Amino acid sequence: MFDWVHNVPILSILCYLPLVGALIIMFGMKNGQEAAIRKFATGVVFVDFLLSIPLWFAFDRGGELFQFRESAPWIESIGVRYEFGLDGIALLLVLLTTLLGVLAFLSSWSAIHTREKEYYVFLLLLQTGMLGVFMAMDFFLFYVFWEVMLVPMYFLIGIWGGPRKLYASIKFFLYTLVGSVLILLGILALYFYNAGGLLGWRGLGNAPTFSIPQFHAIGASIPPDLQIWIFLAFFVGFAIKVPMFPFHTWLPDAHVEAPTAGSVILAGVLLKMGTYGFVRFSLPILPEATLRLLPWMAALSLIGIIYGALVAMAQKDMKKLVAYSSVSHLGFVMLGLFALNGPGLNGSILQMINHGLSTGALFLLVGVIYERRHTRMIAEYGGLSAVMPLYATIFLIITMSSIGLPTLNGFVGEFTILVGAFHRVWWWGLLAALGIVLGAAYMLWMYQRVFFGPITNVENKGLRDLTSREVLYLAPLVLLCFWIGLYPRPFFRVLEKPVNYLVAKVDPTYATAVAATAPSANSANPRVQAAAAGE
Amino acid sequence: MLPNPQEYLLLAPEILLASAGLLLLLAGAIGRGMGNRESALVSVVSLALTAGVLLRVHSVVPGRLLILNGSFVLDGFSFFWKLLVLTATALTILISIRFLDEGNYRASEYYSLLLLATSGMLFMASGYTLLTIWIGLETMALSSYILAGYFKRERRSNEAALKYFILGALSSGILLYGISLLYGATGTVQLAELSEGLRAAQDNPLVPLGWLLLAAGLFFKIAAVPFHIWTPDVYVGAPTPVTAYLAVASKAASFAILLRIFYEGLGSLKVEWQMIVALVSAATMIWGNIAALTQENVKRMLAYSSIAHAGYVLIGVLAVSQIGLWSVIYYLLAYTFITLGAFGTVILLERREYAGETAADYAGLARRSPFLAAMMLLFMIALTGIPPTGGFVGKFYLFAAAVQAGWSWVAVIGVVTSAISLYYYFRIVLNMYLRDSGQTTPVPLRAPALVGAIAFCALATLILGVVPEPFIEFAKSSLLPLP
Amino acid sequence: MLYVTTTHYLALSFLLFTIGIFGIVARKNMITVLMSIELVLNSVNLNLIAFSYQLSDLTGQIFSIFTITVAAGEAAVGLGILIALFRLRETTTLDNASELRG
Amino acid sequence: MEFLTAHGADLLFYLFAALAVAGALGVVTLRNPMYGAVSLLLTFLSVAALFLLRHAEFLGIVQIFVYGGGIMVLFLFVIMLVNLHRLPAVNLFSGSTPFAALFAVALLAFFGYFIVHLSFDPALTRPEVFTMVRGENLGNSQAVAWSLYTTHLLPFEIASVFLLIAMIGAVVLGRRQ
Amino acid sequence: MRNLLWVIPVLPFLGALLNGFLLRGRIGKKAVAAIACGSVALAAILGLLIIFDYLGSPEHAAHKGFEQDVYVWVPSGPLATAVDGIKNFSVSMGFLIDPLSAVMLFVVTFVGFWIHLYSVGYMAHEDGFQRYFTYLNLFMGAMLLLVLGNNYLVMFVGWEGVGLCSYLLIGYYYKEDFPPYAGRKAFITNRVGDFGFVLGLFALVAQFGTLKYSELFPRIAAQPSLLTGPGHFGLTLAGFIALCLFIGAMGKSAQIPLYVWLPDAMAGPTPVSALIHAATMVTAGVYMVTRSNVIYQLAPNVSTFVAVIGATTAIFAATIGLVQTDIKKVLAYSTVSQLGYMFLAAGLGAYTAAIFHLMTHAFFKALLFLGSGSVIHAMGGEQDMRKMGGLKKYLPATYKTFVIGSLAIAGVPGFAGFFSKDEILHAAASGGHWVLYAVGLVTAVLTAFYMFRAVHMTFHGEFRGTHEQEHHLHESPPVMTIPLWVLAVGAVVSGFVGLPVERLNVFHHFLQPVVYSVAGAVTEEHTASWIFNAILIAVAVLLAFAGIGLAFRLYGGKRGLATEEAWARRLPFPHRVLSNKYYVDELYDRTVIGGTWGLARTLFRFDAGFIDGLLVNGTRNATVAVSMVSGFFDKYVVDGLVNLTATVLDGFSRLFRRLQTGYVGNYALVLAVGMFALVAIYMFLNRG
Repeated sequence: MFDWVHNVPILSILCYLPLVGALIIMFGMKNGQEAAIRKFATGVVFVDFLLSIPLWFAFDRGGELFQFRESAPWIESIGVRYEFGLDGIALLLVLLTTLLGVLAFLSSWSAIHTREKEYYVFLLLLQTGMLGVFMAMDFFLFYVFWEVMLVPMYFLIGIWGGPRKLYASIKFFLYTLVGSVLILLGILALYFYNAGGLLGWRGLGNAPTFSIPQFHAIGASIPPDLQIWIFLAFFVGFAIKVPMFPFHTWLPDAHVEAPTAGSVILAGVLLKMGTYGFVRFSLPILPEATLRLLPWMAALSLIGIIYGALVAMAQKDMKKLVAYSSVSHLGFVMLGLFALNGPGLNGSILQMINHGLSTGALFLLVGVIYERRHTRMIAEYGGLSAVMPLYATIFLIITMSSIGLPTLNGFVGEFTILVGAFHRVWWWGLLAALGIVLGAAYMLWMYQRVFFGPITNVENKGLRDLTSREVLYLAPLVLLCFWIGLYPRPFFRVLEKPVNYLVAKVDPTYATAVAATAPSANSANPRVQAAAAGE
Repeated sequence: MLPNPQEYLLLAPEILLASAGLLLLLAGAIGRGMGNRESALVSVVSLALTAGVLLRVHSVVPGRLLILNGSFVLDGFSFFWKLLVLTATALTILISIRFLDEGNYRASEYYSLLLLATSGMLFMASGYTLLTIWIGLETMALSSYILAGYFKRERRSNEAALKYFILGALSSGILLYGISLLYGATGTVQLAELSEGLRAAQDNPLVPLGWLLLAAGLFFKIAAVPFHIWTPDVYVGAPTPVTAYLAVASKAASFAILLRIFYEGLGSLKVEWQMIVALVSAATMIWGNIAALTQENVKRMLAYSSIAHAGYVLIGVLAVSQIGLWSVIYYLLAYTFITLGAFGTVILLERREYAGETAADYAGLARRSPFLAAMMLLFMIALTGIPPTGGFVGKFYLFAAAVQAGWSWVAVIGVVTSAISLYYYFRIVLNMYLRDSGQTTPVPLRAPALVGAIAFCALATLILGVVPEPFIEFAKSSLLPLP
Repeated sequence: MLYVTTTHYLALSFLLFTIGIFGIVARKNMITVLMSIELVLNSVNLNLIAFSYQLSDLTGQIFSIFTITVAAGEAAVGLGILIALFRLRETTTLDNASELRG
Repeated sequence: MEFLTAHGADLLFYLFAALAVAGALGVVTLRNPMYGAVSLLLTFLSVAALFLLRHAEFLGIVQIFVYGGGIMVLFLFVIMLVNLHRLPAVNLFSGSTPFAALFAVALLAFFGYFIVHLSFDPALTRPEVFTMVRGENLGNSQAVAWSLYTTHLLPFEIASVFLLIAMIGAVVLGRRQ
Repeated sequence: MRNLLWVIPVLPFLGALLNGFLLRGRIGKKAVAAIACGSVALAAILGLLIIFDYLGSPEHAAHKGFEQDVYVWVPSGPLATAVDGIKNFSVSMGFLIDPLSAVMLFVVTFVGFWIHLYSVGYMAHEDGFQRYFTYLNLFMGAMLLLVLGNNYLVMFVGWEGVGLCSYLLIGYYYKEDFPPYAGRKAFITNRVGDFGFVLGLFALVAQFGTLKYSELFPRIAAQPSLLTGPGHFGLTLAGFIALCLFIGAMGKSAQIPLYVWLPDAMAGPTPVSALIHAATMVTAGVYMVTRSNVIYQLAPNVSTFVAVIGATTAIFAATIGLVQTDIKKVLAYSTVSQLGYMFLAAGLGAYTAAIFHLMTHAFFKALLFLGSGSVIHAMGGEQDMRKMGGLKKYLPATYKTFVIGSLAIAGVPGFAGFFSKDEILHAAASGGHWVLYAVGLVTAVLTAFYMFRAVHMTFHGEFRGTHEQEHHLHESPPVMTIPLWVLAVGAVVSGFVGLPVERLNVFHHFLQPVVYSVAGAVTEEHTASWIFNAILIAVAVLLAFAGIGLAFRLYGGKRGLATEEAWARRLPFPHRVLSNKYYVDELYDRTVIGGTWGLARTLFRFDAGFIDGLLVNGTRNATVAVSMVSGFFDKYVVDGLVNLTATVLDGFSRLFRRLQTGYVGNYALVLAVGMFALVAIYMFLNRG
């Protein structure tokens, strides 16, 4: 039924549809037609979302690692190709992006009243950039999308943001740009190592290329000291985006100042690009460096988990609280990645999606009352349960998802991450589990202060409950939270191949052992004493 | 030895252009003289003709040809630079028309000087003895002095000319002194012979002093630190189209001779000059970008930015590799369009209702003229080096060249400073899009030539960023032999 | 020592070069600065002629013809700028022309 | 006397060199530009003499004609044009003079260091080159001309463009409007 | 029939879904009640059917549980386990019925149903009737998952789920300030416990790569060496896991030091207290420890620790219970105390005794809570016993059942509590743990005393409330009294399944397959003579009567309030300490909670001030010269790296601008010096 997607350049269509939409709005629609622009733009992303759904069905779980590949020469002289493709990880992230895109657009209808034409143009451009990042299979192409996407985001924060938008927008841009230019250097080092020689290292003399699979293939043969340099270059770039602990200060500012849709996309998708970078590049291409720098990465992740949670606790602004909670959650994701085992990787990739869903939903929810009251200060609220019961319920579900309650998505991710982390080094799991306790503390405290108690502020008495449009864009997220929480298997199934691939890359002992173990086997395995087991 | 007269035919483009300049001058002197638009039209047409003849000449020249007793070379390298310079001049003329309208100065001499300066650049690109190159350089420089002071009743224009002249003459003296020492060491000024001679004169103490002074003179022309010191003042003071011309054409031609001299004349000293170029490049990137951070005047900011970009291009020079060369070529190609476009936008905003010079003047431009704001945005993005623009691809090649050649530390400085540059480029963007001015009257797009030129530059910037391959192929055919 | 060689010419040229640069840097009067530039160019010519003699090669002499030519051209333009300056500011002192800075 | 005949040319070098330096110093130190111009003339003429000592007869004459005759007159005209009023009695030297002096001393010291490492063999010179044209000894002017119009014709042509520009420049800048 | 096992937890969830979402606000109270009670009743009936089906099944005959994996839930991926090498760690949504689950299933559904029914009456006039039943059904579902799961993760789902519902139900009266606070306190305290729980699970996964009981326990029992290797914190692996799991149990089952949430949890509606905070949820810890008995058997020192904590909690809470004047608080502390009793048993290895007490306790404590609820209902929300008295004549049914419950908890022979408590004391004594035995006895006395103190203060003497309250006093409707009677019957008969005679102890034999005999582990032998048993029973019974008697002596008749005041007057210090619950809450506030908060605020200041903070307040106009010298330490060190960079760049930028003086002479100097510098650098680089 969905086989037709193999016969069309589906990824390019998905990626450039928003761009085309943006151009049409830019040149074909006038400033007076706000309603039309709104509907058209939302329609475009909705079509984009619909088009992305067949990917889920047409994706062959047991097939090639990268599917739906498109390949064409681009800059032949240096071996750059226009290559798109998806593995399970990217597939999930693409679907997340298209879905959150629709929701972000819907949420903007009532939130944005100034310069709407520009707003939707930038939002559409952003969509193209994000999709491109996840689809690119050529490192050069990846980098192009990676940087392109910064510009619309800058404007979204800078034009439609809060009071300190000017500061926040340039801070966001500068931080990420500094990071990304270092990535560029890392890419170049890889490129030249693959193609010829580099500095003191004797290169491999392959055909020059930026192809990511090719880099994966040569990863293990890169000498360790070069790996570490490249890893560090990547690290700064990706860690800023994630953001990991010492690089996180742009995030609260950006989140707080961005408009709701901006926050949703920022938290839901943009942050994932950092972690995606680690998954796609740092781990498989630089396995030796990964192993050597493991303690440092884990330390930063753990600090991030606990630090983010503690700082979140002290917040008075809801958005800021959610922003800091992102620091903590992304700490989990990073920790899971650097657990370098099946559960850790599976969990952290799933948690990327989970975080996108639940934090995206949280920002949407905060946006809902912000639109009604124009304040995000927790102290301004109280007792909302009485006037907005439906809102309170959905907020509660999302809160629970965020703090990892079983049967909701957050739990599945966190649990598997923690299993992985504990398995790698037991006290990683211990410290990270502390983060869960703190997570419950700050989220519930916020929930209590906003929804419970008597209504102290008269302005809150007349608040309207969710409108149907708001329900429309929140409901999918809630359903997905339950789906992943109750039956995450389809997601794990999609991830199975890439995760096994990654684990085998980082730890070759797995490669043989996994091959020997049928996926269903539970016992009666050959007793392979893996080297990592004792850690 | 008398040169074969037929060889002069190969000089047709240069002769044509110089004659056009002369004709224009005469036409301006007869009667009431030729008007602004007519002169501009004639100039552009003659530039186009020159380009046509140039194409013809190069189509008959096989590979690389040395003529006129080894003083003039016809190769892909010179071909590229000539085309670039002609294009830049044509665009400069297009963005000058409106400016001259408002300045009330005679137009024909202005265009004539531009054409003559350009003919000097053509000689620079093809010159193969230090003498030819230098005299071409002086031709260009002298016209530039005059052009910078062309609006002589404006105090700033005059001051710019004066500074440019004095410092230019001094640097020319230094350069010449270096040439004289090299001549003393080798007995020749022809590049090929010079290269031979230098190999023989390894231990002659005249050699290092000679090439260093020569390099200092060249660095002055491309505005590398610390010889950049004239740039900001001159760029601000000179009439804006002239500033654009200086920042683009003059710089490009200077890079052409820098490459030619360093690669072909001083090739045997490669290891020595690489280090110096690396240091100068690093200093230039750092100084240019940092000094630009706090500039409020857009022209001055662009001046510092052009200093910084010279630093980037030097990265390609010092890499001494195929990719290094083509990165320089590609980068300057992109830089030409970006910078001309940016200055064009400044010109369009200048005068009358808009001052266009301070960053604050750009406040709310996005509301008043979405087209102009979008153009400026594109140019700023390109200058920062963000895809999908030519600026990104150019920078990519430059850094690639550095990494490949093992000059990673220069590349690191390059990437970090280019990230810093975001701050000042985007201050303009910030003003255009993020701030509101009280005014809401739209900015009229009155000058079709100017608007057309800006649009063309924008298009070129995008094309260079999205489909770089044909241009790289072109750049590849324009390489110098590596030392 | 007394016997004059190219080295002596070189020494003289260095001296004139230095004095010329000093003049350009230190003097305020634009006319003097222009004259100092001529000093620098003369020092170059001395070099060229001395090397030409040393190497028994005519190129140096030819080159210095061009140097003189350029010197003349530059003097003309420089004096033109000077006159424009004088018309604008009633002075030839360079320090008055320092509006552009920073 | 014997000394003079043996070292006449050398002594002349020292004489003219001293005069050239004196003139140069005069240029950069004298207050009145008119006196400066005269000092400059002294330097020009001394340098011309030094050219003659190096078998550059044509160049020597050109130096006198162009510099002494052309450029100097230009300077004098301009000085008279702008010096109608006495120059204000302000400092001759700009604020950077101490640095300039310091720098000049350093440069000289460096050049001194540099000079002592140089040596040229005077025996290598063959002055006949400067007068020979295709094997015939026709004199320096012919030799220069021959070289200029054959080997170095291209720069010569460009120089014409250059001079044209200089002319335009002088007119454009000097003309009253 | 057994194959429908998975339907049992789904039924209440369906009820919750209907009431909470699909039919939200669209149906009347009767329909709501019908859906809620109906779903639980169906679950209870189905549960009974399945239990009987199981009892007749071959699995039961083979001393095994019946298992059912519904679907693969969390297929986490390959993992290098310590004992099996690389293994796909995967968790199924799976269920298990075995004797232990059967007991729990019965208790939960049976008690749960009657409490649902009672709630219909109790909550009849409350706002949010539908919300209440949604939560209650949700709770039932989660609790059933907890007890029916066939692996630890499903148990954990239920574990967290009941925690959530507890949070919601405690905070049911959300418009007031205290209940939401109490709910949050409960949730977060539980999270601290869960922290331990999950750590234990991680250790199991790292070792075995599975969390399924049937893959873990038989294997460990057969091959104890798998877990006797070194673990963490100086414990064996078994010890580490046991300790971690017990930390979880401490939180859920309100043991020292994590018991603080339970008394506050009484802020919720009274049926909730009965269901969640007496009968079911709080006993989950005991269930979990019993379920994991293999591991505890391999960790004798941790087991002892469990017993000691249990005993300490038992006596500690009982003493606090002595002075409480809030009727629900008395019951709350009593619950904490009785849970301590259960852990005492579990720690001593008497797992069946623990479960036995769990079951009887479920009946009589639920009964007591519901009784108190009936009282409170009648009193119009009043909970302070000092304002009650003499309610016997107004609420006869409540009175009678309440007394039955009190007798049961006091351990009067013939009532359920007698049998179960006796079994625990017996275990302590026969094991030679005399100190623990003594503590148990004292607790028993205290329990008898405070329960009858409550009976006297509430039902005897004369009414001490307002006239208005007196006017409204009435017996509760049948929908509330019927559950009271049913539970009262349960509080009597449920003890007879575990007669203190070896052969007749049906319950013990029934549960025995669940308790593994571990190879090489030391197990407590229960081989005492019948005389010894008889003496123990006699002592216990005597003491129980002593407690009851003392209560009558002090609080009987109209003496109640006077004694209460005398207490405080004569023994001011102990009374104050006990009334303030040993100041534990205050202690926690000052240390753990306060500490965390302080840290959070400090870190935020650090974040806003140090890592961030400048660009705005930086020394914009200071020159680098000034800022480098004077500003360096006090400004840059404080203001932080990013902004330091910004400031430095800014300063340099200004410095560079300053160098651009505008004077041509200066520029020429720069050029000349630059030229010289090139030469100098060149010479420096090529020196030697």
